[in-house]
Amino acid sequence: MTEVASQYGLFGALLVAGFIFGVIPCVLPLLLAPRSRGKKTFDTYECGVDTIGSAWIRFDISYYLFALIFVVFEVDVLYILPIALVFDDSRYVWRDLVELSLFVGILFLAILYAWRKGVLHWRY
Amino acid sequence: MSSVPGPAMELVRDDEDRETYYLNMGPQHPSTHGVLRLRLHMEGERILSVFPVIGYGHRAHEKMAENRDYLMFLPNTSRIDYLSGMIYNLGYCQAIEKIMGIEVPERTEYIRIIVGELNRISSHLLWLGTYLLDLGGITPFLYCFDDRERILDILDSISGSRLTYCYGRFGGVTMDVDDAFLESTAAFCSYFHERLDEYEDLVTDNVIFRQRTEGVGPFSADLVQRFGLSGPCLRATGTRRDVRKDEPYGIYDRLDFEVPVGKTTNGDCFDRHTVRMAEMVQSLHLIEQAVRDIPDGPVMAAKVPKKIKPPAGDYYFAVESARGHFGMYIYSDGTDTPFRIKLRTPSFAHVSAMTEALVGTMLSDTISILGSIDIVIPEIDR
Amino acid sequence: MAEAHDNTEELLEQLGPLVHLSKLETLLNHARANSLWPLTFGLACCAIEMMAVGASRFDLDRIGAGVFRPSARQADVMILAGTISRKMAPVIQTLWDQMPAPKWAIAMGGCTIDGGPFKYPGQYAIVEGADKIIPVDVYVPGCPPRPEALFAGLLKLEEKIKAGRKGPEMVN
Amino acid sequence: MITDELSAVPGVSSTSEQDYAAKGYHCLHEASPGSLPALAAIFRQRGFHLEHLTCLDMRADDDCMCLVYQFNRQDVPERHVIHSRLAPGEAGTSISEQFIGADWYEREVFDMFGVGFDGHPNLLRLLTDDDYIGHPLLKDFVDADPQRDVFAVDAKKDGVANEAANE
Repeated sequence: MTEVASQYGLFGALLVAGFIFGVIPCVLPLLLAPRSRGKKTFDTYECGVDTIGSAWIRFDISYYLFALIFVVFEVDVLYILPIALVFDDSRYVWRDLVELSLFVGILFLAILYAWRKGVLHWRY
Repeated sequence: MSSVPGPAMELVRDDEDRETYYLNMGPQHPSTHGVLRLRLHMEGERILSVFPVIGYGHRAHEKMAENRDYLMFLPNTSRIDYLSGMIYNLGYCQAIEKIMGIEVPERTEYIRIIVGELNRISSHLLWLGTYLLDLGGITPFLYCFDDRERILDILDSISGSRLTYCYGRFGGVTMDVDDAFLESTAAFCSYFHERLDEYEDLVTDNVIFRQRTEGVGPFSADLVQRFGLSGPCLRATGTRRDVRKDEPYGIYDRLDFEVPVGKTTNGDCFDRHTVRMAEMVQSLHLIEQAVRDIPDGPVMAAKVPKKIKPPAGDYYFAVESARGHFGMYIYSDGTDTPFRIKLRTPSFAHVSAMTEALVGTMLSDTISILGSIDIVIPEIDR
Repeated sequence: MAEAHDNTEELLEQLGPLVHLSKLETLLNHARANSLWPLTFGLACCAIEMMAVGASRFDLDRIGAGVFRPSARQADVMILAGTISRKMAPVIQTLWDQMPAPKWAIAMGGCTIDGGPFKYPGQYAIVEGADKIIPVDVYVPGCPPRPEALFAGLLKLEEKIKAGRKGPEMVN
Repeated sequence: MITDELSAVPGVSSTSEQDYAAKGYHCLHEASPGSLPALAAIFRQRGFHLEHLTCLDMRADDDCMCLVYQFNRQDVPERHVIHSRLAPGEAGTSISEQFIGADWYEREVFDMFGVGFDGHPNLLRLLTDDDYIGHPLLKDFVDADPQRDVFAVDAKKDGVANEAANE
């Protein structure tokens, strides 16, 4: 049982360390950096002049589809990193390579499908 | 909201309109080449209408001309279009010389050709570097500026400044050139010939550059006439018009050079690029001829009136700057201070043409078109 | 400089950090001095010389200041290169407000020092001097200043930062 | 040269050839402001373009504001300068239908000299601030406070001072 508990303990420690590692760079500047506030500091930055009209408008669908294509590869990278840790046995090098390229290939099919459907062609 | 006549009628956006928005490609923007503000009315990536707001670089050159006498206004002229400062400076001198009928010695004419064309090459080099920076290519900027520094060294050695020259005087130039200057100029010309071929292979035949410029922003002959464009933008549409050929000043009529014209006559960004590259080659020919046959002799006219008092009346004199037809409409009332000097600058017409040329293009093409017409802001706002 | 800004108290409030650790701050100052990110902000002729400083021969990257940031939100130093016209003054003021602290300003060229060649009795269009609208750290004279002069100005600014100046204190 | 066709337009009072070598342009015309659109239409058909349009503040000597139009061909140089005299306060007529490029030149003349243009689509100031008071290139222009504190939040307040100074 202790075997499993230490596993979870390790995972918990990793989680906490990751969280702290993320929070520190955000909190530290609040304490250490000087601050300055001017009249226009919190206005949106648009080349130095005030913005005209509101930006709450209906954007075209192609922006959304482009974002989706990015997400496909994002997920792809998310899975490749842990795999790289696991596939370290030198006897099955070729098997690992095929498995990995299969995985990436299937994801790439999604891109080909989007490409063929004309998502990349900017209509508007 | 204002409305601009013609097809670029600005669509006034009322509040219920949830499809379109305004975007300020504003005074502080990396690809407006200075403080030009374009108020774009856009839908998605497409531009419905453009309303350029200028005046952020207005420095009152013309009011200054009315406060200065003719000689005191001279240093100011190279700050109007600081990329072709030498051409503007010498142009102003040639204008006053023509009005006052001052004869300039032969050697000075040749010197003016050499430094003027060197200045044109340095301006085109800066345009090439920043245009490719706009299109995303970072390294050509460094190569072009490296070559440009060589030209600035040559011009610096005789005029003392790198950018805003005051090398011309009424009746001649301030410093005579020595053999070292002529040798370094000749060395630069031979060096720069292969360099231009390199640029041709690296840039002109680059596939991405072609896709971003071919067919982008074509200028029709009608648009060119209604806005009065000049310089490389006009020549890209196929009209062979150059002030150095049509209204020759100095000794341009004695030297032979051609006026390059765009290959395809729809005057798009790629044509403007090829015209400027060919112009650099022509400038090199001009410099080589001038360096070869420059005679000896004085560089300042023998008799120059102390006080310049042009006879009353209005005069017009134009030179071909790197951007196009730069003209000075001088109205003199006989005193030594000009009554009015109107500076007719090429970029003023080019930016006003943007109200029509950018309509319907995508934002990335807008940056490509704006970069291809090579504007200098104080020249627009004066 | 104080009287030129008497009505700008509400405009710019400059606060120091909450926690003061002197040794750490000297370390931070050295880091800030050697990684100045200038704002691409060319107004007129001096902008060309600023580009020449950034290009291959004079190469700002030798002192870590070559990263030109177009957006004011990511810039440390505003190099005012060129004539400030009256129409441009509020824009510069906005950009200065929108830059995060610590921030510094270099007034490059005669026009930003006191109007330079465009200062004459009938002048109606320019602001004579950048310190009328924003607090300036280093003045680089010249019209335009040679690239070496701007380089010296940046080195002078680095000295100033290492000496512990968070930015031009607004003495109100 | 199309001078005969131009002088046929009503309102063109005089046409005179000029010595191009000394003056830099070929032909000078005197025209009334009303006849400008007609002249512009002729220039438009003949393939001319508007080179520039400016104004001379001649209220001191012969009490008029003189608009100077300049047209030129794009293939063979043939430069025509048209002087069109306006009483101080009278407005010119806009030629932006024929030459849309004139839109900006006219806005600049309005901004700098205060000469309005009838039929101009959006006569705004071109170079100075939109709420700037006064027309700087007039001979008697007085800037009330040349280096007024740029923080003057109330531009209208010192605008009134500017206007008073220019009365």
